[in-house]
Amino acid sequence: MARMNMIQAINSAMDVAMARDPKVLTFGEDVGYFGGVFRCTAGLQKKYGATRCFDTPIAEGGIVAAAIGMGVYGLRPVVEIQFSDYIYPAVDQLVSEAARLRYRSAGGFTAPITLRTPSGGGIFGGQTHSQSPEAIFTHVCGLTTVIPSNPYDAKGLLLASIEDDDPVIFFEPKRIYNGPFDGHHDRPLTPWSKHELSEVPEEYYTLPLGKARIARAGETVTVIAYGTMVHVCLAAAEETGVDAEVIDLRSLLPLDLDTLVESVKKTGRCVVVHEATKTCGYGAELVSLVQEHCFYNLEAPIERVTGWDTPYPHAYEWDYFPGPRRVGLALKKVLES
Amino acid sequence: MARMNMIQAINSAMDVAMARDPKVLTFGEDVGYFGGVFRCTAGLQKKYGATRCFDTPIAEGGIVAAAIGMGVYGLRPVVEIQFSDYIYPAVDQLVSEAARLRYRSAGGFTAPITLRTPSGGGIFGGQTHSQSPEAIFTHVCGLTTVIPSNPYDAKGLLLASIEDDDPVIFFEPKRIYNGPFDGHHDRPLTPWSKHELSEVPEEYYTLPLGKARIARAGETVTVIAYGTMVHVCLAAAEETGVDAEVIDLRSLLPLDLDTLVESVKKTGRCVVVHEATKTCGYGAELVSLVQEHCFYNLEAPIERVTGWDTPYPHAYEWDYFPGPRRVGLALKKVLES
Amino acid sequence: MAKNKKPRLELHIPEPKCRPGKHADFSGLAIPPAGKVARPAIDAQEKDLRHLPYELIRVLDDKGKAVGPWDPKLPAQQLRDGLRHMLLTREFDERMMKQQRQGKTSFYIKCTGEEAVGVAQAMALDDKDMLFPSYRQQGLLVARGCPLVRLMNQIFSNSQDNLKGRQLPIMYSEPDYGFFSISGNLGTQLPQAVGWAMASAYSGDTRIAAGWVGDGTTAEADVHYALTFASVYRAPVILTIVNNQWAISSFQGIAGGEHATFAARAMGYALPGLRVDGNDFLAVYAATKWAADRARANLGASVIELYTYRAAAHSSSDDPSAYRPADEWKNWPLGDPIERLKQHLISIKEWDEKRHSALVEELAQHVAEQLKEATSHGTLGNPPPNDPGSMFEDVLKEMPGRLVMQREQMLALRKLGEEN
Amino acid sequence: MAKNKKPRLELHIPEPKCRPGKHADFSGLAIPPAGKVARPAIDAQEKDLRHLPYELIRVLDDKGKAVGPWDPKLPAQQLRDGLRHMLLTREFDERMMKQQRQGKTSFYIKCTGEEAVGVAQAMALDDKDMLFPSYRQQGLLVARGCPLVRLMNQIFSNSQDNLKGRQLPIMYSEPDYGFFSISGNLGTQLPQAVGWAMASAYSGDTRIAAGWVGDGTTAEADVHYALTFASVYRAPVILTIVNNQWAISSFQGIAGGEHATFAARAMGYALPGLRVDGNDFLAVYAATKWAADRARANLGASVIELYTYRAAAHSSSDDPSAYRPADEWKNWPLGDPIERLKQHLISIKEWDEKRHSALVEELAQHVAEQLKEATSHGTLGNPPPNDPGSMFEDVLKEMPGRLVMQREQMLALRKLGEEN
Ligand SMILES: Cc1ncc(C[n+]2csc(CCOP(=O)(O)OP(=O)(O)O)c2C)c(N)n1
Ligand SMILES: Cc1ncc(C[n+]2csc(CCOP(=O)(O)OP(=O)(O)O)c2C)c(N)n1
Ligand SMILES: [Mg+2]
Ligand SMILES: [Mg+2]
Repeated sequence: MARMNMIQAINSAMDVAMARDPKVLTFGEDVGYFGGVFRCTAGLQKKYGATRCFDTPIAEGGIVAAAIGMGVYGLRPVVEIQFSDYIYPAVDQLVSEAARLRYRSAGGFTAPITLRTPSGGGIFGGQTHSQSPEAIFTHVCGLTTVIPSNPYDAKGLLLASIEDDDPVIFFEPKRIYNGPFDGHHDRPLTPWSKHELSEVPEEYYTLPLGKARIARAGETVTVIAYGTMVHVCLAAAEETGVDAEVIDLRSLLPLDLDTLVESVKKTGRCVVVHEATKTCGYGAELVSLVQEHCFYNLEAPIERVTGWDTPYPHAYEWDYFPGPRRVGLALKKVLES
Repeated sequence: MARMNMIQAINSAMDVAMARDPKVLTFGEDVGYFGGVFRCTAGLQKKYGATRCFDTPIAEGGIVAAAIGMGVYGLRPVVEIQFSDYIYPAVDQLVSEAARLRYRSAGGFTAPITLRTPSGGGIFGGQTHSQSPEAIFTHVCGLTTVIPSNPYDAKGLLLASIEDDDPVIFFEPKRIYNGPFDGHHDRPLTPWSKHELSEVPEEYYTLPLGKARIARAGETVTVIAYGTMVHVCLAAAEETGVDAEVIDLRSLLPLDLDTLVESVKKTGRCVVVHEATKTCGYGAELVSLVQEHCFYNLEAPIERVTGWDTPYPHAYEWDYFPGPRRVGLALKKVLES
Repeated sequence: MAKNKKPRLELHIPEPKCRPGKHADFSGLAIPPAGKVARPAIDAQEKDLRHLPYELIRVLDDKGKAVGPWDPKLPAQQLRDGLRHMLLTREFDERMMKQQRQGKTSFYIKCTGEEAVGVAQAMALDDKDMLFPSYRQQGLLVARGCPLVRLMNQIFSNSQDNLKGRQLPIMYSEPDYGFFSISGNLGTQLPQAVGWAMASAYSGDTRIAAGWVGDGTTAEADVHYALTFASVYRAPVILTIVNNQWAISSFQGIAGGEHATFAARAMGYALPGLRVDGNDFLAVYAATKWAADRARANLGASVIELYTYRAAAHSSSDDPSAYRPADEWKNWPLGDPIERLKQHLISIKEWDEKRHSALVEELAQHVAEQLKEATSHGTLGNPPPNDPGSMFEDVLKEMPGRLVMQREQMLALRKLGEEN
Repeated sequence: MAKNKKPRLELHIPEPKCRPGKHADFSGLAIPPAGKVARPAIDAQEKDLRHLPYELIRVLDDKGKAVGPWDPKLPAQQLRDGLRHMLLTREFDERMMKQQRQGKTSFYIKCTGEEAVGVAQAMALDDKDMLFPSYRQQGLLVARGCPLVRLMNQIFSNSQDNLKGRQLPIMYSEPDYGFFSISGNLGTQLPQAVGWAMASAYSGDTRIAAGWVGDGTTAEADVHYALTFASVYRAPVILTIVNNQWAISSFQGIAGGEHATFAARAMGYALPGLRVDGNDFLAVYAATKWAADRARANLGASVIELYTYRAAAHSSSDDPSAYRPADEWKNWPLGDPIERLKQHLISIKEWDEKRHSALVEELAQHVAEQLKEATSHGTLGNPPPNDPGSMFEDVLKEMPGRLVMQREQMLALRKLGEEN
């Protein structure tokens, strides 16, 4: 066991995967000698050689296409897209190819690739370093979508993603790379080392994809969140004193529907939280499923707390970011209605 | 007034727009001399010259990028993406550029472009000629999304889209180009000429974006649909004898929420129908909004009838396509629960 | 600041020389004589290859003689095999297009006039090399001996279709023949071929990859990605651009071919760009072999432009008489690859008309038999495919819960339908 | 099938000559002498321009003398203006990076060592020509006389920021100066520049467009789209590739520059590809002028590779000592564009050290004053921006209903926050 932040946990997962399986290699913009702009691949080129960890041309579509070809050959490439805001040039290869290959070839060819990419805001990165585009991919059958909220999960889920025989998009909420940011930007960030989930085994382990985590057990309202928002929701529960059950999805697809339904059947109330823009965000699917499966248990309309339907505005970051106060008000609202 | 099918109505809209405004031009793959693989731009090159209607390289991203540059200059380009299944290479230019330009330049630069593209299945086109990717774009603020269900709307909405000062994605349900297909693939298709909404003025007119149409007034359940599915839903209502109120959205964004809410408050029941895959489809947003605004009026869970969460399977087209029987069963289900 | 008087600017829209109504006119087209292009060593320096994109590698002259340094000097039996494969490919196309016309399937694409592309290139490669084709290289499968009935079953989406009725006809996927799943999205396979080749090199393997796109497709991003990655990582891959002059209704000028050759694209990435007479079986074979030897020697990727002509309609959905002169192919200066190889074989006394018509007869027979067998397994919708549940398989390796539910719904619906 | 014995394949990963710890070594780099490249007529045939991508257009020799056919023979006053703009750009960069270090803003990007790019190219174009830059051509705005305080206000996201605090610092948008909104997404502006140029030609206008990307960005699809459309439609546009050797931590070999020049990309599209000493003010000016004259004469687009060196860190978030030798710039054979133009002016007796230090002094003064004014309008978060409602404007021309509702929610929340 060691204390790791998210970056170290992800780096450790890559290290373990590459040590275990020579078919695992990693590449992307600045990931080689430099080790990635967020340092997640630091040291890997030195340890495993340039052919297993290298820089690529700045062509996200080409990176994913090359990975697919390698996957078809039988390798397990892990690619990094430097910011998820830059994933769009790769959408065609992800949607038309990676997601469809197994199906259209009736299993004859597959693309067991993993795409890692930092997502989310809170770092004053403006509209092209802050986006949360997960909902574009959860609409596409054939893709698995994972978003960890802490170092322990990050390592276990990344190793599971790499072992998965289908394409996985692994979003890394960059705001919590160094600590469990709860939305209180005006307070000093508590480092991961003070958080129990920074206890990470140095060796190999995996967590199943599709199994949610109850981040906080509660009785009066179910809060569904993922990534950075898990910590924001926990803070909101503390600060409002609402006995909320906070569920950390861990993976959006596969979705742990049973855990959600069970919780909402118990609480009768539900708040869905994400950082991405509201309209057609993943929250819309969650709301739809909950009302479909818990209609007769619901005592109030399901609330969505999300980023506003605008690009991420640089100077107004904290008016945009869904913080604990906004979540807290939603908790009260669903309890009062 | 003349009788027009969808293709003729779209062609007429382009003709009127180009005759009225020299700033309007159109281009895309095979749209020039040939007039488009679905003939929607037939005759325009002959009439307006090659610089106003021309073929482009096969580069959807380049087509949209060039259109944005022209829009910045002050023109009003209308581009065709041959099939919406091929829109993905243009996603970056649409999402990162067209949708964001007005915002990031604080109104200094804008992209008043219109993108026309045939969508939807029912033509045995297999998985790359049948897709309905609208939900990828409705998640992106800054884009307007239009889908007509008949010739009269198609012309009025397309002219309104071209005049709109922001980017518009105009989906053309290819299955109803030639007639109001209601899902009964085993019966002969009734041509548009037999349908009242094929009465289309030859001259200029527009329909407002964001105003839904009550395709069938009813009392017992609200059915929300768009494009081809409007006709499927009407057939389902007829055949089940359920007094459904069928709403044709016409545009997904802007959304005519008032009309939906008013209807559901009246009926207390709601079925949402689209051809796109279910998970994170536009139906999820509709369900979320309806439960948010009509929670206390709902007497049954909102049902979604959609394409299955698989690619479009060539030989099993009619097991995939959401036909009147599936919609009919959903109508009964929401009435019985 | 510059103060020169300025003319009004004008927008240039490329137009082909002839449209329907006019007669085809290739007079502008300079076709250099066969045998004139030098054949560089495979390890020649890039700067010594920069002339190649502007030449046209040709081996067969107008009399059918094989001339010049690119003559691969193939044994007669291999030439006869090539002729057989090309004839079989053409016969197969004819028969299957007829099937489509008769409503036995929804879609078909011919490669008429381009048979040398798939056939000669497959023969110049090793059987274990991996192929990432577009939809117009059925000749690759024919040359590799894939039974036609397999292809027909896929075209008919029948009970024996190895793709379970999921794919549009002719979008074959044949792992056992080293033939990658054809994508309906243009160009995507080219950078995948490069990735596969990188993986082969990464693994210390000896197999190389080959990918194909058409002239029109060169405008897609994926082609640029493929060239960039192939160059940067010196990938053992052959990237072929089949310039058949047309992209549906757009002539190659719309793809950038009005003033440049497609082979010239290679130079921007320091790759060899071979421009080849695509209707010359020997030239196509020799150029592909040169590129393959280069890749196998760890010297990296090559680009090959095969200059040919799309004799057929784009697909069963297309009617070229709407946009090009009817007599274009007749006047195409590079002729018919089958006729030219036949003429060559006869000129070297390894073939004659009698054997030729016998072969044509035999192949027609063979296709008819294969068709009979395929048809016995059904044609599109007749009988209706009987395993709709399979529609939900292979989305992911394990079927996720939501698809299990959806499958149940769908099967229940079907039952209901049958009851009514 | 081929049966030659096959060596194991190997994957090649390009590596720069030197990494931290080592001393910079440019010995391998062949820098041709100034004045040696012929200057073709603007209407020269494409085939007569194919040598250009492999040469290096240079005017200033090592002694600061202007030599050869590319010497634009500019009046001394224009040279002094150029020197002033370059010095101002550098001083501006220094001061603003300091502001970032002091926490007055979140981000900054310098163009140190590349000042000739923006400044000389802006001066070679007309004021009404439209510019589609990347984030490293602030020299364009300086040369066009955009008040620095405007740029500073944007960098500080303060109350006078013309972008209303919405954009990352330095992502300027200046319509009045013909300067397009900088995108955080690499390369997207290049095909847009081509579209703008097509629109200008479509409209019979006389204005041309110019677009910029870096060496690393050439791998993006948009660059291929730009080259394709510019070639096909003969768009009046200048496409500049600023090869400053680095893309964050990746050397240009990772972008395809190990064996090819970026100017050579042009040949695949039958466009002229000029490779130019990017630290030579006169050469940059002359090449840009040549391309502009060509575009204005309806002869179409040109590609210019400006060969330079990124002397600064990639951005305020980057520390190059982690991936390249500290002394690379010092040893960069093409030197410093400012020093070289200064040396030239002095050598022709149009400048001297006294005037130079006076100018440096004056510009420092000017920047300080502008900074004082900008700061008086606030710096990032200080005071906090006071119009959060504006966050919902300009998503669309008219604010849609859902945004009106969201704005109310947000403002209510804020009020609540102030109450607590
Ligand atoms: C991404 C994408 N865009 C458009 C299409 C529609 N389309 C299918 S084939 C074709 C023309 C391709 O021409 P070319 O590359 O020259 O190949 P050829 O058909 O001549 O063999 C087009 C535009 C597609 N399939 N995929
Ligand atoms: C589409 C996209 N991918 C990745 C990035 C991240 N990124 C920003 S700058 C940069 C390097 C660009 O290098 P180059 O094109 O050489 O320009 P330079 O910084 O040297 O001027 C990268 C990878 C981005 N902004 N956009
Ligand atoms: Mg073609
Ligand atoms: Mg650079």
